[in-house]
Amino acid sequence: MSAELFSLFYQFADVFAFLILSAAGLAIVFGMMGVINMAHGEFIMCGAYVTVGLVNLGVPLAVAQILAALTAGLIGVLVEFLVVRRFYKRPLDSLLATWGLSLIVTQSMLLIVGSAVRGIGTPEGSFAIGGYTFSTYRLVLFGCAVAVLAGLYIIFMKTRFGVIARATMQNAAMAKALGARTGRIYAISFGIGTGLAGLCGALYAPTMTLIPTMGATFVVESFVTVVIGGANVLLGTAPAAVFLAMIRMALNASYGQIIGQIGMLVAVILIIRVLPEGLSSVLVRRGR
Amino acid sequence: AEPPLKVGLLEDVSGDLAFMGMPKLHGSQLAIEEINKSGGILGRQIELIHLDPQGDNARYQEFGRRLLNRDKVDVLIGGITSASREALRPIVDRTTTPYFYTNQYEGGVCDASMISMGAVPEQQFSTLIPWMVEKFGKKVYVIAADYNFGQISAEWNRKIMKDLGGEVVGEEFIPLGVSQFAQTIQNIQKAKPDWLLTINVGAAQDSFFEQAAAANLNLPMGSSIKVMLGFEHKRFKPPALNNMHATANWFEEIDTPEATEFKKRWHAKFPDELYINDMGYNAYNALYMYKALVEKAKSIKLDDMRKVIATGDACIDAPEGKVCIDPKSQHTSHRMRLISVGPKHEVKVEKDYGTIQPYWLGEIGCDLTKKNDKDQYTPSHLPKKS
Amino acid sequence: MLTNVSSPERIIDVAELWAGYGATPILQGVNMSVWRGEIVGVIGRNGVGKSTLMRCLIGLLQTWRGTISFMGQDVTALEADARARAGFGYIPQGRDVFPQMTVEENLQVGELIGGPGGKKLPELVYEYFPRLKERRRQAAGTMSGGEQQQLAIGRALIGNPSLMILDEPSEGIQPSIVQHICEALRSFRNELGTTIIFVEQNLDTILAIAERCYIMEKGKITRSLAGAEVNEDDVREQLLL
Amino acid sequence: MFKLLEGPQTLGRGKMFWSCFLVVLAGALAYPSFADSYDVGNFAYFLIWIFMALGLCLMWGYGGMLSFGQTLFFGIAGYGYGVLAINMGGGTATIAALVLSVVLAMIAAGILGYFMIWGGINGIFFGIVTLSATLVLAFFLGQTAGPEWHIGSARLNGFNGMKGMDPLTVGDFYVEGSALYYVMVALIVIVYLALRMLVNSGIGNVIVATRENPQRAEMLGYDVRKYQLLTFVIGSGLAGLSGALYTSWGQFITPSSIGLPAAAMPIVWVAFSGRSDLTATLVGAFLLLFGFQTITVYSQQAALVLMGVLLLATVMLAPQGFVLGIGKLAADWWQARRRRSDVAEAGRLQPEES
Amino acid sequence: MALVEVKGVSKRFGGLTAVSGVDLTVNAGEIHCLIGPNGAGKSTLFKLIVGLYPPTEGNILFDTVDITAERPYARVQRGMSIKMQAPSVFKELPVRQNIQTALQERLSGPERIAEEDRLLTLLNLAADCDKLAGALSHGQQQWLEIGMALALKPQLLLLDEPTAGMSPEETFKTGELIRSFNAEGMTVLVVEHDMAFVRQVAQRVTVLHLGRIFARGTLESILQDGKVAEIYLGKTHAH
Ligand SMILES: Nc1ncnc2c1ncn2[C@@H]1O[C@H](COP(=O)(O)OP(=O)(O)OP(=O)(O)O)[C@@H](O)[C@H]1O
Ligand SMILES: Nc1ncnc2c1ncn2[C@@H]1O[C@H](COP(=O)(O)OP(=O)(O)OP(=O)(O)O)[C@@H](O)[C@H]1O
Ligand SMILES: NC(N)=O
Ligand SMILES: [Mg+2]
Ligand SMILES: [Mg+2]
Repeated sequence: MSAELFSLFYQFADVFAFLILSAAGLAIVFGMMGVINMAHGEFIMCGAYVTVGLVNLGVPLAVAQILAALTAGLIGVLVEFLVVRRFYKRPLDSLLATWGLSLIVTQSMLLIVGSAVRGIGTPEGSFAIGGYTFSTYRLVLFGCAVAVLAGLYIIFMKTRFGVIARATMQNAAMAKALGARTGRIYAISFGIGTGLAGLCGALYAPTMTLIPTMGATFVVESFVTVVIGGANVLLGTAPAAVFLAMIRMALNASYGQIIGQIGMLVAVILIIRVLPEGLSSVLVRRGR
Repeated sequence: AEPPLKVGLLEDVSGDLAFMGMPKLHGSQLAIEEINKSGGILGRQIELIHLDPQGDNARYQEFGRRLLNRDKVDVLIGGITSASREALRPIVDRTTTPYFYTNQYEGGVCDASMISMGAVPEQQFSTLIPWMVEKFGKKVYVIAADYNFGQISAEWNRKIMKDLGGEVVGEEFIPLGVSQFAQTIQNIQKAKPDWLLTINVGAAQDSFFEQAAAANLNLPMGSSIKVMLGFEHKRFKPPALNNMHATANWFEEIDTPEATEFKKRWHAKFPDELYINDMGYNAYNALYMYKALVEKAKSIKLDDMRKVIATGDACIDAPEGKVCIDPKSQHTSHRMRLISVGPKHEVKVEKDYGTIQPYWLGEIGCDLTKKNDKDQYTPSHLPKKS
Repeated sequence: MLTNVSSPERIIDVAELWAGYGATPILQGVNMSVWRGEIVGVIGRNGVGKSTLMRCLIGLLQTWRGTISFMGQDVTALEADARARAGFGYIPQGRDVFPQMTVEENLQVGELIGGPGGKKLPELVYEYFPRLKERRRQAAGTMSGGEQQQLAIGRALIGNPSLMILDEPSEGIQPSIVQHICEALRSFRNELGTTIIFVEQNLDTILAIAERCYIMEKGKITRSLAGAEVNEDDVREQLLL
Repeated sequence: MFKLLEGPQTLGRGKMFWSCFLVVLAGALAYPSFADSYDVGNFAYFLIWIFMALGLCLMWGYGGMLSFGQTLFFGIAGYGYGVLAINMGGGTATIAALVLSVVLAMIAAGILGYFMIWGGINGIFFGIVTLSATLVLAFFLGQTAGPEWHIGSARLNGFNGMKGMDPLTVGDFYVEGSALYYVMVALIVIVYLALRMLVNSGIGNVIVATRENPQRAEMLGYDVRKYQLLTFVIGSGLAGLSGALYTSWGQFITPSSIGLPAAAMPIVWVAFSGRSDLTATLVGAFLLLFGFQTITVYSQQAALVLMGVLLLATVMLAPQGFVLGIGKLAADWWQARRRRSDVAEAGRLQPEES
Repeated sequence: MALVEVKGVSKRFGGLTAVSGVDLTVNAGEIHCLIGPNGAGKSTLFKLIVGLYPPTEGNILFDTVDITAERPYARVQRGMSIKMQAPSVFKELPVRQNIQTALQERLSGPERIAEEDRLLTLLNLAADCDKLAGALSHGQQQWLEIGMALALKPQLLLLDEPTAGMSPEETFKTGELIRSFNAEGMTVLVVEHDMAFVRQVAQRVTVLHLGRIFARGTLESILQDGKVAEIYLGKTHAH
């Protein structure tokens, strides 16, 4: 019985981690900054490729993963500087720009790195409970997801940078007129977002097949999670992921993956219909 | 000199399937180079026109038309997924141009314009499944991609398992693009099968192997597409593919003299090729088969070529051995081998089945020498008895 | 007349300023100077370019021609944020609070970015605008119009700027608080030496605090009223145009 | 009535514009007489997609509703055409199948639109709901490979796609090649002009007003939901028209025409062209379809890179969209030239600003 | 004769009661001023009347019909229109089209154009009629918004701080404008902080404080009221 219970938790944690890790970066870039980043998946891919590349060079996995996240973050800063900063006032064009970027990046990777990259294998081994064996690494992923959520909350709600960053994203001109270095803040925030995307790729790299288009597997889930989280992404993303993870897990377990997938999307439609402003709208108490 | 023969080739070398499409392009290029060097077909050189549909069915349609109607190619080759093949067939059917499909697939297409070069279920499953049952036991769990190929393959498995008195203890269909398998792994453990039939498709779904290994699932696996097609044993870190079994007409690990000679030529031309997969290999054969048909028919007309096929004597000596086109179904006979993958991903040929005919379509009533059905049949969708 | 040699008491010097939107010029050669510790009003009809001038002063709108000097330094090329850090405070027309942030966080933004103001300032702001203290945790976007205006003023005050630029600070505010704000601005100037430039339509406010007035017409400063000229009749006459 | 062909909602007016329009139209009509028959067919194929782009332009550019669901209705009508054409037995019945399948798509749009708009869904939520709905349909159809999935005698046939329907047929005559081309040109002209009239009418005013500020529009006494629903149904119906025509053209449709990345394509076309104008969308979508195909034919593996560069360069250099950008450049140039000659004439009469 | 009756209306936002048990009657043909401190609930009450918020409690009657459950557009069609506190014009549309959108249900063809021109002149926007509304100055946007409300020719005109950002002269003109419309039979309910304006137009005044009716009567009586001076007017006006 406790084995069943644990496995229930394990499955939930697994889906939850996937949703949070793939959505965290987008929560900032799209949810807060308003950039419809169609290249989100490519930053994830970048994190995965850098991780695998570094591990193949002999760098320990954890170090490689951190370096990969940093690389994705730095590339993000560069992309922000070269491309994205022109689009804060026209988010719908950011869609086109980042989509173009995504095409360029995936295909260039294919041409440069080749179509298939050899995997590096999952660390941490497995453990058994009841009749089931589980991969320990999946719990590591869950831990990382929780840590990422906590980290985001602290950075954006509790630090000086966070307050100014949120102000900038709500009204850049006004923030600037109050002295905020909005250009720098945008670049850093975008970098944090893409860095988190890179982290997602880095964390999943050992468990997945690497191809240049691998980012696509994450994209729908991440957008959906961020959007139903609602306007206040820092409050909304976690409950959104919990909600979707529960639905997905329950349907996957009872009816299989296809119903899990369709059911999750139907749930998204229904949630938005019931709460047209997203989940955070009920969480943010108005007034005191 | 006569103008060259135009070969129209549609292979995805961009997009999700690029890693499989690339060897297919290479196989065609190698064959054409060889044939041109040795004098061409009926003395005519071959001109290759390759377009990249990028894995998009609409592009297959556009480019199919372009090759057939504008470039007026003499033969059309290509397509990876069954959907891309189905996108092309209505277009090809309205011309008199032959079309070669060079993949193994779920079988069942009965169409006079199409010649299938790959292996089909009766060649792959009726060898693999009995072997797996005998070796590992009667209980199988199936994970399959949730589309025609996966579903029809699963149907074949059900049919064969029933004949063998085995039991399908679970069947799970996975939507294309899904990459997370924790639940599946647990479902498998719950069902306690003796072995797994893995007909998951695409890079995302391939993540299953790594995740199953990480969870220490440790079950024997069988497949009709792993190793020879997606070369997962080269792409994953051992031992993710340990204990995988597959049957096919081609593995790069086959080391007969003919095969070795062929591999040498290939790698000389494409030194970076990670693996010569069966699709690439079949694509190579397709051109030789085309050459054989044209030369025997002394004509590049489909009708004349089909007359040759009808004689049952449309054969070539391929690296796997001699292969022939079955007159009724226009599918190809193959020398089938069963391999196993070891813990270090070493591949061992477990069994050589000799030549197996693509008999199923003929048995259920497809006879292209008499009637062009233009349909695709499955065990649960059989031709109407007329 | 182009002068870069402004005396140190002159906190702001605008010379032959041209600016506009797209290709349309709005400001067409504005000249003005403000001395340290002055409270100067800018008045004029709707659409003459008062807000445009304020946006140029803070740097949110690029100047086409002419110069803006701040304490003798040419700041024309500085971006708004740099000017803010140099001591400009700005209260825009239409409030522009950060709608999804709480009142407290809105104030924090002003506080965090602004110059060193000492710990008293937040308390001072709450003292002047007790409503803000009451509603510390309310999302600014859901506040009433007047409450938002109070917040916008508080947010600028809290950064302790040496120059405050206010665009119609009394708009939408109840009369008693307008008086309050006037007193507050005066005491700020008296205690902290803050220089204040404000745009205003409200006659009472102008009369209450302006020590000097610039009259604006069609993108130019056409007159200035000094000292005793800032009386009801003269101002009214100017606003009548 | 015809006054509505011009108005504040559409760029391009006056003699100059309509002369260009007629020249282009004449060129289009004459094209088959000197072009290769394949190219004519290929152009007809491009035109098939334009309806979907125009529909999205109406919804997104004018109505402010970013629908990711164009492929949903494309798919419903595309499959609908297949099912109807197969079951009604081909021949002239295919015309009825075409009409009915578009009606079907519009009914579906009415239902989904009612559900969304009356539920107060807007902005990005609108996009996500329509995207989810599209993906649901794609996933659902993807697993209908089994023979049990059929409607009448039409097998849905899962991922491999539905086949076996007749193309548009009149009597024994298949509407293909240049016949199809002329039908497409005629349809495009009708739809384009009708949409121009719609957006320049009072209804169009309310549609754009709703985009700008739905609350204000409602405060003027308009039930904005009805206008949004109307926009959504028309826009989706046009996507349906594309879908039905596409199925008829290739006698084939698969779920991948419905799922990602197909769903993103209309958005790319419209964004590239300039979503705020019908003419820009018409021209831009055509150019982009043509451009992408050409790039793909001639540059092999570099094609996707080039396509990406093209899009990126467009948004960076021409913020309002490629066609609008070019159009504006041309207009500026024209005006600058005129102004220069004006100035030259007026010379020193120009009063010096004091 | 009551045109609008607000009966026991309350509105709560979470823990905050913005409007609390308000009873208010606006008679047909009068100009009624609503004043009160910032945050008193004036704008909220307006939004309740036009239907942008559903009331937490209470009913609203228009012309004796209970409209509490009606959507805003239906109420507008019954004959009310509003100028909101923050200008909410169609920013990306030309000024003229803003007016046109408001007019087109009532008039068409050349009549509409003539009326557009008349209004634009009245609002001092004739020269700017091809500009995008978002490119108007703040005050001009207020004017435009008033114009759009007037264009509907409502029975009841709701004006939320119409003169904010206007100079004394313009405020005076606005007052005269409102009076002239009122003379033609339009009922006006207006929120203002400008006492000069209130004095100019108001026939009756209601003071709202903390969501409740605090006082009502003529302006003179209100100005005499020491409590109103304390909560709202401050020193200057408390003569
Ligand atoms: N964003 C803009 N784009 C284009 N033109 C603008 C913009 N903002 C203002 N204008 C124009 O500039 C002129 C001056 O506007 P500004 O806002 O400076 O006026 P103002 O004097 O502050 O008026 P008000 O008293 O109404 O606030 C106006 O004619 C207005 O139409
Ligand atoms: N959506 C909301 N959520 C929470 N509180 C709100 C909301 N809208 C208004 N309030 C609060 O309700 C109170 C009344 O607001 P309202 O806008 O009606 O005031 P007002 O009388 O119009 O004030 P002003 O004169 O400043 O415009 C205010 O304290 C405001 O903060
Ligand atoms: N033919 C296949 N593998 O789809
Ligand atoms: Mg102004
Ligand atoms: Mg108010």
